[in-house]
Amino acid sequence: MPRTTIDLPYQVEHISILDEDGNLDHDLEPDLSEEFLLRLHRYMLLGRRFDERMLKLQRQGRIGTFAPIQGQEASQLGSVAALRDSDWMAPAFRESAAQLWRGQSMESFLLYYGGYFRGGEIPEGIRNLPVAIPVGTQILHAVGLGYAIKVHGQDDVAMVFFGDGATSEGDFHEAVNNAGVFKTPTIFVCQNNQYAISIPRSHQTQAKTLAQKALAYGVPGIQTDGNDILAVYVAAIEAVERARAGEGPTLIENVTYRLSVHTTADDPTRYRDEEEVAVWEKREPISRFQRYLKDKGMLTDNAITALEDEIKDEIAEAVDKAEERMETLKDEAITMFDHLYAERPAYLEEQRQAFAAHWEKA
Amino acid sequence: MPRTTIDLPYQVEHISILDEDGNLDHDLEPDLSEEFLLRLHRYMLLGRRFDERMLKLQRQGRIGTFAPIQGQEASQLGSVAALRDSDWMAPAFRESAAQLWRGQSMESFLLYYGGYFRGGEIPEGIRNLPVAIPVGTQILHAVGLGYAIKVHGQDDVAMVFFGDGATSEGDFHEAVNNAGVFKTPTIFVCQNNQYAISIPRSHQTQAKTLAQKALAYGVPGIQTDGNDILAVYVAAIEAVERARAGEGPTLIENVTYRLSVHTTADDPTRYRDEEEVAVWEKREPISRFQRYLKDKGMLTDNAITALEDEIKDEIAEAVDKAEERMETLKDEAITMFDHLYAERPAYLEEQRQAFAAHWEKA
Amino acid sequence: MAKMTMVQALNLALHQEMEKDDAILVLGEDVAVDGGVFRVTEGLLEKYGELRVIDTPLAESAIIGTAVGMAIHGLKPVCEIQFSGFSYLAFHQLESHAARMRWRSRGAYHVPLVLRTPYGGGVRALEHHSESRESYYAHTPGLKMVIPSSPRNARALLVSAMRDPDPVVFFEPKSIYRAFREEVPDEEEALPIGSAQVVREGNDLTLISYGAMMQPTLTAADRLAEEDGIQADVIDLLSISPLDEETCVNSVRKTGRVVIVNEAPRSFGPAAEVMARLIEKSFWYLEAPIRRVTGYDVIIPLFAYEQAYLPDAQRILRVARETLDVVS
Amino acid sequence: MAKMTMVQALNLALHQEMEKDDAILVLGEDVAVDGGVFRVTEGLLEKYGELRVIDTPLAESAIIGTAVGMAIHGLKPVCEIQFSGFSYLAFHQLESHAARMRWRSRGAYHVPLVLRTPYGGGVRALEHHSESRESYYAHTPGLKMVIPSSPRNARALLVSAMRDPDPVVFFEPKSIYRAFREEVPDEEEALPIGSAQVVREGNDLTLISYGAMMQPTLTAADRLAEEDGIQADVIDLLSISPLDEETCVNSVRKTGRVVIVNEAPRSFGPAAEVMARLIEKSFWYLEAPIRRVTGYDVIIPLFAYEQAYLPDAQRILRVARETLDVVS
Ligand SMILES: Cc1ncc(C[n+]2csc(CCOP(=O)(O)OP(=O)(O)O)c2C)c(N)n1
Ligand SMILES: Cc1ncc(C[n+]2csc(CCOP(=O)(O)OP(=O)(O)O)c2C)c(N)n1
Ligand SMILES: [Mg+2]
Ligand SMILES: [Mg+2]
Repeated sequence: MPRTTIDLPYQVEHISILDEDGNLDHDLEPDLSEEFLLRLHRYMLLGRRFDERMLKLQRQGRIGTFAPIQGQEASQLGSVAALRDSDWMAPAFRESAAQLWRGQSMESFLLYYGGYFRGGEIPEGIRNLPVAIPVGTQILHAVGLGYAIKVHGQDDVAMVFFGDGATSEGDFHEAVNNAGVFKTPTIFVCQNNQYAISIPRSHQTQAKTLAQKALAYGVPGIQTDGNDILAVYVAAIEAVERARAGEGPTLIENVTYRLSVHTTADDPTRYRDEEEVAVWEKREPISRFQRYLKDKGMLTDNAITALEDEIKDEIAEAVDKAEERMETLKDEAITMFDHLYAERPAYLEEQRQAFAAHWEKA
Repeated sequence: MPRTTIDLPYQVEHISILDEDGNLDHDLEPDLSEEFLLRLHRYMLLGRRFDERMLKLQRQGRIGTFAPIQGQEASQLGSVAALRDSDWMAPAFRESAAQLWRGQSMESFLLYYGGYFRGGEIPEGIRNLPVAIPVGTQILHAVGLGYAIKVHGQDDVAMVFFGDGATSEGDFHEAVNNAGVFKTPTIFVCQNNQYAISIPRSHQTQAKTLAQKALAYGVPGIQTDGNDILAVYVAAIEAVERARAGEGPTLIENVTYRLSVHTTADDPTRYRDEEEVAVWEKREPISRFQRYLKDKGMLTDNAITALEDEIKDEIAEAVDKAEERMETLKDEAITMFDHLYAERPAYLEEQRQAFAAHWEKA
Repeated sequence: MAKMTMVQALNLALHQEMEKDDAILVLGEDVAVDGGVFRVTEGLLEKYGELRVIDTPLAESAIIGTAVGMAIHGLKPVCEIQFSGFSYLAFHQLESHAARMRWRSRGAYHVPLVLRTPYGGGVRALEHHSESRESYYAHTPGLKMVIPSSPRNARALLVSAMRDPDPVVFFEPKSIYRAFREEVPDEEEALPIGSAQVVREGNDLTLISYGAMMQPTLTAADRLAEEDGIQADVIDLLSISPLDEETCVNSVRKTGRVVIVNEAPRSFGPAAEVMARLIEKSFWYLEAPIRRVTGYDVIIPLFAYEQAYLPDAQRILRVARETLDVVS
Repeated sequence: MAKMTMVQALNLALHQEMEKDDAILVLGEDVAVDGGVFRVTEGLLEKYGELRVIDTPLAESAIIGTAVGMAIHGLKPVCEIQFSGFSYLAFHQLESHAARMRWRSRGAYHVPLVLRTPYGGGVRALEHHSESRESYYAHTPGLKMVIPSSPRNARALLVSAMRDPDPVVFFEPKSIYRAFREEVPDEEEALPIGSAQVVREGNDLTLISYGAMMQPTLTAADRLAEEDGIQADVIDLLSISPLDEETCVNSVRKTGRVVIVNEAPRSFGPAAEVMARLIEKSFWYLEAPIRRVTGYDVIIPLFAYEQAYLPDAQRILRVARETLDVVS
């Protein structure tokens, strides 16, 4: 009768396999093929270089604002690597590496951030949702996707990405809670990159970890070293397998760091120190993974150089194609009247015609 | 480096002092004066009888829909008993006993549920917010009140009530999280009465308890036997003291039961069994507390009878006064133009005058 | 063919469409076991099971947000928000996602979602239970906004809403949920979204309204005929967006005089848009200023005064007569 | 007196009022350490400390909901919502509480809250960063809705908003945040909420607009004068609600011709209400149908086409000329 402690059905773990000094926990190391590991590496590098290129294009005024991913390559790719094509993926706005892995083209990003809504097109057969700008709101969509998967009797899963800041939004709460109640096959991947624009993680919530928020919903939660692609992958694949088996959702917190600006409109020197960034530079995911691959004899410096060249060309080609495309799209402002409804209602057709008749700006 | 369990800074407890069979945990029994205990008892009885009377008035068409409190008297009064007058209290829509304790009149309830917005008036000097109908939305107000208390340099607290269902709303999440971050002196009192209209607690969240949701915010959480007014009081006073001392918010879950209908528009036989209700009838808070008071020699059957009579008269008087008041207010529909803004803008004054000139319905 | 209340007619629409189309599911607070607080979803759980008839946790944003996900993956969620006054908790999911997913993905995904919700005054309810804020939704590109006015058109419009490939906000006038019965055919019936109906013909005056306000509007029209020998064209908009301006314009070109009735607050309300369209398309036909009879720009009062707030036949009649009295 | 951008002028208003009134505090995402993503709140943290200049967690409903509580207990919270497209996450707190607390408590409590938020297109921003949906707020009883158009009136109106005892939604036209400078007096200046300004006088035509659209509207007026010899009365509404119908009506009674410009979507937008008021109050003075130049009823496109979406001087000019050409 007196004061008793409430028993929680599980605890929240932290997982780390390959640390920043290159130490490896052999017991936890996942058994992945060389091909798969090299593919992961390739996309990490592609993600990084593409990001750097976009930053330059933005500075040159050739595209608009976007959110760089530098430092978060492992957190993104380790997660989506656990998915298959028929699974669903819902990004926030800082998941270009994950989206590239899942089949979207660099060209589409360039169009999108170049101000062309055509960049939001999702190619047939690819199950990624478009970028979601209002923070945290996309998390619910992955619960609905998961529910639909159940209704269709499939064993796919839906994985959704969001940031540390997003966990403060009501939609995060409603999403994980509903997923718990309906046991939807949803993987909630929080990329805790330590900042929501200028707000540090410590100011976002008094909770020690974001993973422990899972306890509020009776749902498993796990925290990873989000710059360790092996740890990220292991957490993701466990969650995916549980979801496929009908055991419901998981909340994963990947502890990582945004090495670059929030978006190209941001000046991080206003709110964080160089020293802090330097610490995280050392924990950076790509070099750590390269060392691992080299140790395993899967990668050499020469191979990296060759790969870098290959990627450089691919990116250059994508930029050329995208800029050509923008040129041809430039005068198609009238397409703003498309795709609002399946059929354009009369009043909108009238507005469209007025536009066509009078528009002199293009 | 491998898998490690995340250490949480505290655990969630359940507290019970006076159980349904009358067993008392003497170690935990709070040291309260006879006068205070009898006052609590009086308000429990008043709350119950007033509720019963309102139900009859509603059935007779003399007032409209309202939300009965039967079974939740301990959960409400044990909580507000920990407050002083200068503290703030924010109810949902099922806290009449708490509001009466905090100085609102029965007449005001009758007016309000009789359809007169005058019932929403808050008497000078009383720090209760008005009834909040949109579930969970008032929780944030208590964070703001708490913040203002801090800005004013006071050691008051703000206590907010809400139901089990409300914990699923995003606003609950944002409120407790913000209170944690700002360490506001806010007491979150969840009256878990097992249902949100027809939805049982088990369907509201997969979490075993609602108290454990505090872990998501790094905030203390505690669960009580919400039909045990001593346990409720002890949890509340601990939280209040912590808040006054500048140590921030607490989430309290009072486990109780709604013995009556959700509102007078509801038919609970559609979603719950008589047997379940019968089990909870036995756990009912008033008779349990009366046994305790009798055991302590503070209360007799005669005293109860006398008190019942007194209360009956008070209620009858309030009903008479309220109905008289309604009669005089009947024709004051034009007051709908009052209190929207401090000063009535021109367009609204024009509408008001048109109303005055033409209204033929009253 | 049976005489039905609007609640029964809506329930019929749900039963028949769920029977025909496995993709439809119903979700909301208390919609399954309890059959909905107004019983619109009664019997669906028993027939279609708990995977398709879903009692959700108490979270409006989640209802709409999960429905967006469901819709993207091939389902047709019919969401109930218990009262329209609580739909604001989901406003961002509607505005920012449901209304935009087709547009954002350039047609790759679409969101055939229906948001059903009771709206409007007149049932002696609590605060937040009596509002009429269809303008919020009508002003939002990407949504459609439908409000029926009788059992039969409620059923036929809900059927269309469920078949619509885009999100439809469907306001149900709760004050006439059970106020009268109407013959509703057993066989399927659908009414096109975006089409108004002329429900009474006349050449002297145009009365335009919709939803629960059709009742006092028709009463006013009857009284004009009886007491004044005035024949009014009465238009039931049925859809607020898309607005059937053609039907309105045609009538006004004939009558030259028009009164628009809505129970929403006056300023920036639906009547203003109808006025705007008529000015744009039939200005030269007007013989008197267009008038509107609306709710006042205050919060609808608790029920003791709600009838004083709501437009009624008397107010409509007065304004109609003033409009008829104008010498042009 | 100094030449300032609108951002600087707003910043000045905040600094001066916080200095004068201890009850004012500023809260929002990134408003303190970062000084706001547009730097409107720059320097406030250093001067007024972290108790009064609050970086909040990322939760809009919490920003408004906690501000309601703060306001009830004697503070005057000035909330920043980072972009108006994210204010919908707090819509229920505004509609259901901020707008109603005075009414609900019959004057016992009131909510002197300001919601500042950048709105509108033209800055090459991402999706959800360019909308103009002031109608949602203007249609909500209990709120006021203000939109300045220049550094000087922005400062003077923000001061009034902070002094207003009731909740004010204050939309800041971000495309002119830094587009031009204007002399802003050092000494205090406040402009009454609910009053429009005639910013250019003429007898031939009335042009009514507000916010960022004042720029193309004034350009069109200049060109009408230069190219057509037409003198337009140009009205800057400044407040959307309360709407200063008197100023509009007086002008139209003089000119008989009117074009209303807003960048919001056309249907159920602000221009419709202005049209309705003019019909009600100046119908017989109209020599041509009232026209509106607005955003289209689509989602404002990503930035490659946003200039095509936004009304510009050319479109205003064309419609103005059509209106002038009407032979009445
Ligand atoms: C609902 C909403 N509020 C505010 C913003 C503006 N905003 C864009 S990103 C961002 C911070 C997001 O932080 P986090 O969730 O940690 O993701 P990160 O940017 O770090 O990847 C904010 C405040 C927004 N896009 N949506
Ligand atoms: C935002 C919102 N959604 C729905 C409703 C309708 N409604 C009123 S009470 C209620 C259930 C509330 O359950 P709980 O929070 O457990 O409180 P209880 O009624 O049990 O005291 C619902 C769904 C509402 N008032 N507000
Ligand atoms: Mg972040
Ligand atoms: Mg409950």
